[in-house]
Formats: sequence, structure tokens, C-alpha cells
Amino acid sequence: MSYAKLTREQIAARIARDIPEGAYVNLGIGMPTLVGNHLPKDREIFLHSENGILGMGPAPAAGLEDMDLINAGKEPVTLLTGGAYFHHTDSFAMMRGRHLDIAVLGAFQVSVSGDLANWSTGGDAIPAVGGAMDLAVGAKNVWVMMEHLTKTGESKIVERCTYPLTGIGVVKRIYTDLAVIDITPRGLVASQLLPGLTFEELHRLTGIPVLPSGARAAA
Amino acid sequence: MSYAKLTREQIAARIARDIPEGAYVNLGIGMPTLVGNHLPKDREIFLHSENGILGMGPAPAAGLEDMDLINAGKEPVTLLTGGAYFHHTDSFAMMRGRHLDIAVLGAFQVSVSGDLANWSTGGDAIPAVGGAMDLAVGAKNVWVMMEHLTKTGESKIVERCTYPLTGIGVVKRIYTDLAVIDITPRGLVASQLLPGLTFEELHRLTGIPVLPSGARAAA
Amino acid sequence: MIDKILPSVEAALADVGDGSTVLIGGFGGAGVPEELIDALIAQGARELTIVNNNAGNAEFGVAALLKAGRVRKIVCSYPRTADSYLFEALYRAGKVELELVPQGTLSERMRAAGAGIGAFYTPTGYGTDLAKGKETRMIDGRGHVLEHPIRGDVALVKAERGDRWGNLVYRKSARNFGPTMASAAKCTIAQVYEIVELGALDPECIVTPGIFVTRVVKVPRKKTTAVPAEAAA
Amino acid sequence: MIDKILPSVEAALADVGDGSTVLIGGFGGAGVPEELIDALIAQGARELTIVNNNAGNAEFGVAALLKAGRVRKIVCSYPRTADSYLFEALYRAGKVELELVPQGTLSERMRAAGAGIGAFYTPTGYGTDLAKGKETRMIDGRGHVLEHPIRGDVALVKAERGDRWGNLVYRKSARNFGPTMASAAKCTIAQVYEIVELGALDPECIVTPGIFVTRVVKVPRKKTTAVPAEAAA
Repeated sequence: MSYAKLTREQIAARIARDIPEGAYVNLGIGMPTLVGNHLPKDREIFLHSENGILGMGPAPAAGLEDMDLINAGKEPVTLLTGGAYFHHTDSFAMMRGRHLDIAVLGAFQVSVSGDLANWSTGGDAIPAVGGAMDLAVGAKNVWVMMEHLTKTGESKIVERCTYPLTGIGVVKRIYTDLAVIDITPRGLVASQLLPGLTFEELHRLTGIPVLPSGARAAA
Repeated sequence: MSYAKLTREQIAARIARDIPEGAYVNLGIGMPTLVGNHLPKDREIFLHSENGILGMGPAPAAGLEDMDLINAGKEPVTLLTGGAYFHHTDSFAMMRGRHLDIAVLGAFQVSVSGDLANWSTGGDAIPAVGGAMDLAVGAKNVWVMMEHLTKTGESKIVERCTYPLTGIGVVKRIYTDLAVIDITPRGLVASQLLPGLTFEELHRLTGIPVLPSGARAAA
Repeated sequence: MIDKILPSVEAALADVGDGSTVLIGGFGGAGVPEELIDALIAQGARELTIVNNNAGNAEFGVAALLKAGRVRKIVCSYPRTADSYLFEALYRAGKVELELVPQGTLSERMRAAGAGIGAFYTPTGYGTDLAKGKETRMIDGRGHVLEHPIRGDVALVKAERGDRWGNLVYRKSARNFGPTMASAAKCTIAQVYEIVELGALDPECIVTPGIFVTRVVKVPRKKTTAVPAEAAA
Repeated sequence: MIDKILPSVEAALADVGDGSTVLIGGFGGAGVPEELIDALIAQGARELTIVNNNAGNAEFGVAALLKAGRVRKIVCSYPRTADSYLFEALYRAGKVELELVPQGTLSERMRAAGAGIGAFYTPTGYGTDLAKGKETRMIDGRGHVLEHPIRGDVALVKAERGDRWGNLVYRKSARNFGPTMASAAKCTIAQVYEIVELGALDPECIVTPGIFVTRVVKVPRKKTTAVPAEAAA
């Protein structure tokens, strides 16, 4: 059987579809920021940026960039009508204080119990954490957006993270290029598998049992 | 020998004279707020009020009271040009964080080591503390303004406070209706005694040795 | 479209449950959400824990809540004012519990709740009766007391202007506890004198961003009642 | 008359001593006090501990301080950017020490310094390498890490407008670390594009009241330099 993996934009569109109206959302840096391009126009969703913005809007038109108005990835953005500015400490208070409904984060690895590793691959690289640990413990729902497999074909969903942890038991849902996977007390629960991708194949690729959505735990 | 005790206004004037230009000052509630009436017009002094005001001005003219602009004693005040409003948590951060140069507080008792008792006389009264403990530990210099003796003639400067403490070792200087007393490592040091009041008499009234300003500790 | 504006104080308070912890803004006569307090009395929730700087003056506001027998406990810094006789009578009769907290610690404990801080060490109150039974620690040679967050089920705050996203600005010293309480409760209800269009509030000057506000309700503007100066602290 | 305005960045920085801890505002290209950093390099103070979100990009700002060999230690959240090669080389050569702190904890530790909080428990970083060796505690069933204040000898911040009492307002996301750093240092120096008359800043909208500011210096307005988008985090 063959299937075409989702592109990053397609994963982003899936995530955007699942964000309800009125949600306060942080899209981290890197890949998850693509979600912003796919938010439904008919829903009011509040984007938060760690550097002191609530009600962040899309990138400005070329030539209208204002480098005093940037997102966490240091790219120029805009402010929606009704948005607000505040300082870093207040911004992280919002994050740590569980005021954000959803944070969408990238990851190197996620464990079956929701441990997140997304800030360091260990080894010799200069360590850098930014706001990742604050978002991981702070948001009511941490969603991960990532490719299911590494470039060498290993599952990034693991029994136990081997990379340094960002937070313990924090991830609730993983959006990959193969499926959407919820982390539940009874294990990984998958839905929205790619057309042509079977649960057996997903299980094989993941290396960990994956239950179909709606399935009951064995007695 | 006879002497006339200072009035409260006279004590307030003494304190006001000792506040340098540019000082950030909190006048607490009650008696110390009289100091505000005596600040030299040629010095810029910044009055802080715990309820979120910096650059507090004098009472408004009759009829111009604004009950959204009140001091810690709940009396209407004004804002100087250049003043600012902020919320309670930021206001107490200023206090606790040692940003105030001087707090002038009333007291029931002050001990030789600078312990302050000014929030409760114990016993059956409903306890109430307000911002007293925050000011006591927060200001760089805590000055006490009080009558030297109780109504029954006992010294309010004591070896050890018998009333419940507000803070430990916090008071640096006491302005009374008899003298100005500094709390120093070598003991109480008095200056500005009332004309006609001798050190011996001040010692007798206080019940604790009082050194003249500039005197050296015995070997 | 997100619209946090409710048509009445009654609608805004409909779901306050018995046993709730209610944070109520205000310092003296400034920033007291009087209309929301009156509506809370009418609403009927019982066994409330009230967090406020004071314990009510005369027979209005928090004092009226006390009089109506709705309050199990008050957490405050200054319950003794010239006309706090209602609180005093109930307290002496053992009918209301009091937790006395230094004012800055009261505010900081709510700030900790809103900011996700688990606990903090403060020098305020160290060595005093208000630290009795609390964990202490010497830090840099100075005594500190360990204090924990105060979380509200509901916060009632008074602001000057608000919009449909819940952004708020305050007026002068009426700001006081409002912004911190708004951040510290599961459900924050703001009464405002003016509801403005989205964008009418300067984004550089919004004091409480809408993320902290659940409901906004407009009340008629009235001259703020003066509290007697003797009702100090 | 109190006038905190100094005639030049050189005058504002004249007394920074060797071994100082210097808090430097900015996040990406926004809010970086570039002129003050340049003046600090020219001033010559050595063995500095720099607290900043990053560890310098390319060869300007904090990176230029590093290149000049003035930095003993960097406290930051994100030292690895696309062009942080100067820091990387010095770090690998053991010539600069790194204390890596989660961004919110970095900001909160400075806030604690400014607010007189002795220490605090945060859930951020619990169970991670960044909590190694730190005291921890379970609070309400959740792991927390004990964190201590970061105090500055000097803070360098960039604001938009200021007055002679030191009141400051910022512009958009250039506000970032400025207000907190201003509160956390013994001597806070603010560079501004405009100096305004006392009273020109709305007292409802002042972000940093003058109590937190020691000196204000005007610098020529220039278009903010863009940092490459890849220099992320």
C-alpha cells in the first residue's frame, strides 16, 4: 500500500482546523508558526507571542516591516485590532500561569507518557532553551507538530526520551505527517491516518502500540 | 527646667526638613502623613502611596475631590505633573524591593535594636496590618514619628517590644516630641533635644541610656 | 466572533457556586465593584471565602455580604476600620473566619496564582505573629517567610473601560487590586462604565489584556461614594 | 530640581566597574540598547557578567562585547543563533562561562530581584537538565524548582520616550525585558529616542515609573536593524 506523507503546510492546516474560536494560542518558533497561515478566517483566535504580544496578526506586507514588532522567531509580524503589548515578565506569567489554551511546539521526541524533548539533542551543540520549558509546563494543552520519523526512519514517538527533556508528562496530542496521536492514560490513540496507511503499518513505524480512536482498552 | 513638647506639626516639619531632594518616600497612614504638608517647596520629593501612586500631590481644593484618587489613608489627594499610576502588586514590589529611600511610620513601640511594633496592641482588638509590614522590611530607611511617651508617661522606646512586632531591626531613626534619636550599633544616639531638655532628663524619661550625637562609645 | 460582554450583572454572576472563593477588588472607595457585589448578594451563593483588602465598611459592599450571612471566611489585610462593626460582631461571635495577610503579601500571593508560581519567600512578616506556623528560611542573612498562592474561583473587578475581547483600562488609584485579581481567578468578571469598540484602547496602554477576563458588564456611571477619612488603612 | 537626563552615553556609563553584572534588554532586534552597549565597550569595564536573552549575533551588540574580551559570564536563555559564532568560539575555548536559564525563569528571577522576593518555586524546568543541582519541591502534586533573584549592578534598557524624572514608555514588542531589568539593577540607564516634558507621558500609561531609572540619555533615532529570521528563538 502506498501513501503520501502530509507536507508541513498540510499538518499546519490540520492543527489550525482543531483550534476552537476564542482560544489563546502560542505557536512557539519554527515549524508550528506555519499554523498561523491556516487559521480559519471566520474564527477569532488569539495568538500570543512570548515577547509580549497578544492578538498577534500575520506577517506585514513587504516594505511594511517594523522590527519593533516581531514574533518569538524574530520575524516581523502585525498586531490585530484589539491586541495588546506587555513586558516579558507579564508575558511569561500568562504562559506559566496556565492562561494559554494551546501551545503548539516542535519536538525531537515525545514519550508515550507525554514527556517532551525539544530543546537539545545533547552532545556537543551549544545548549539553548528559550521559552520552550515555560510553554511546556504552562499551556493547558501542549500539542506537538513534527514529522513522525527521523531522517533515518526512527520513530520520534518513543517509550522513553533519549534526548534531554523539556518537560515531564506535558504533551496531550501529536500531529505528524502520518496521523494525529492523542496521549491518553490507556496509551497512544491515533486518528486521521493518511489514506492508505493502516494501523498495523503505523504501529510498525512507531514501534509502540497505537490504538484506534474510539477503541476500548482491553478489559 | 521646663520645656514645651513639639506638636505633631512641629515633628512633621523636622522630618520634612531631613528629606533630601529626589528621595522616594512613603508616609504611611495617620500621623506621618502630616509630613507632606511641610515638604520644602524648592525640593522635588517623590511621594509613593501603597495603592498605586508615585508622585502624589497634596489634598485637592474643596469640591475638587476625586474618590478614584486617594492615599493609603483613603483621603483624596492629587497627582503631581510627572506622577504615575500602577497596580497594587507593582506598588508593593517597589516597597518590598527596596526602591523607597524613606518610609515614615507611626509606632506603639520601638526597641533599642530597631524592632518596630506599630500594627497591634494585642489583646482583644480586631487585628489589622495593612501595608505596615511591607514598608517596615522594604524601605531603605524606616523613620518613626511618634510621641516619646505614652499617655501614662511610659517610654515608647523600649529594651524589648511588648506589643506584637511589625518588623525586626528595621527602624533607623525616631522623631519624637522630645528629640531625634538614631538607632546605631552603639545604642541610641539623640540630637535636636528640646531647648531646656537635658540628656539626663531624656535618659530618665526613656529609661534607656541615650548618647549625645557625636559622642564616642566607652572604649 | 468573541464577545465577552454580558447584558447585566445578574447574567454575569449567574453561575457563582456555594463555597466559592471570590476575589473582590477595591481599596477604600476606589475600584470597588459595587454593582457586582450587590448582584452577588442577590444571586444568593453561600459559604463564600472573600478576598479583599478590607472587611467591609458600614452596611454596603462586602459588609452587606457579611450581613446577608454569605461569608464563611475573609482573607484581608485591614479588617478594622471605623465602621467595620458588621465584621467585628460576626468575628467576635465566631461566625466568620479571618485570615490576616500583610497587604503586599496578599497581592503577591494572588500574583503568584496568576503567574504560575508555586510559592515564594518574602521578608515581609518575618519574626511576627503573622508568620507563626509558617515555614521560614534565611536567604542572604535575612529572614523570609514561605507564602503560597491565593486562587479565586471568581474575581470581581471594577475597570473604567473595556472591549468585547475583555481588554481593560482603569482610572487613577481605582486600578489597585484589579489587574492582579483578574489574573488569579478561573472566572474574572469586570464591571466597566464604558464599553468601547475593539481598537479604541491603545495597545500600549491596555492594563489587563483580555486573556485574564471572562466577562464584561456595563454599569451606569455614578459619583464614587466617599469613605470617611477615619476609616483608614 | 531632579533631572536624570545625562548629555551622552559616555557620561551615563562612566562609573561601570570591572566585575559588574550588567542586565541588557532586547529580544531579537527589538529593544536592544545598541548605543549603550557600544559605549560600554568604549568605556572599558572588564570581567562583566552579562544577562541578556541571547549571547550576541554577528559582531555587534553583546557579540561585540564578547569580541572585546570583556565578558566573564553570560546568563541567557538562547545563546545558539545562526550567527552566534563569537560566543560559540569563546565558549568552546573555555573563555566565557554560560548559565543557561529558561526564558520565563530568567525574567522572573530579575522580577524577584526588583520586587524583593527572596526566592520562588517554579514548575518550569522541573525534571530537566536545567534543574540539576537545584532544590525541588512538590507543591499540589506538581514538581517545582527553587530559583533565586538575579540582581544587576547596572541595567541598560532601550525605551522610546522618557522624561527628566526617568519615567519611560516603550514601543510595541521592544518593551520586552526593559521594565523588569529596570527594576532589578542598582543603576538603571535608559536610552530613549525622545525626551519629553514632565507630564507629557500619560500617568495611566507610564510603563516604567522613574523610581526604577537612574539615568536617561537621548540617542539619535535610527531604523531598527533587522536580524535574519534564521537567528531564531
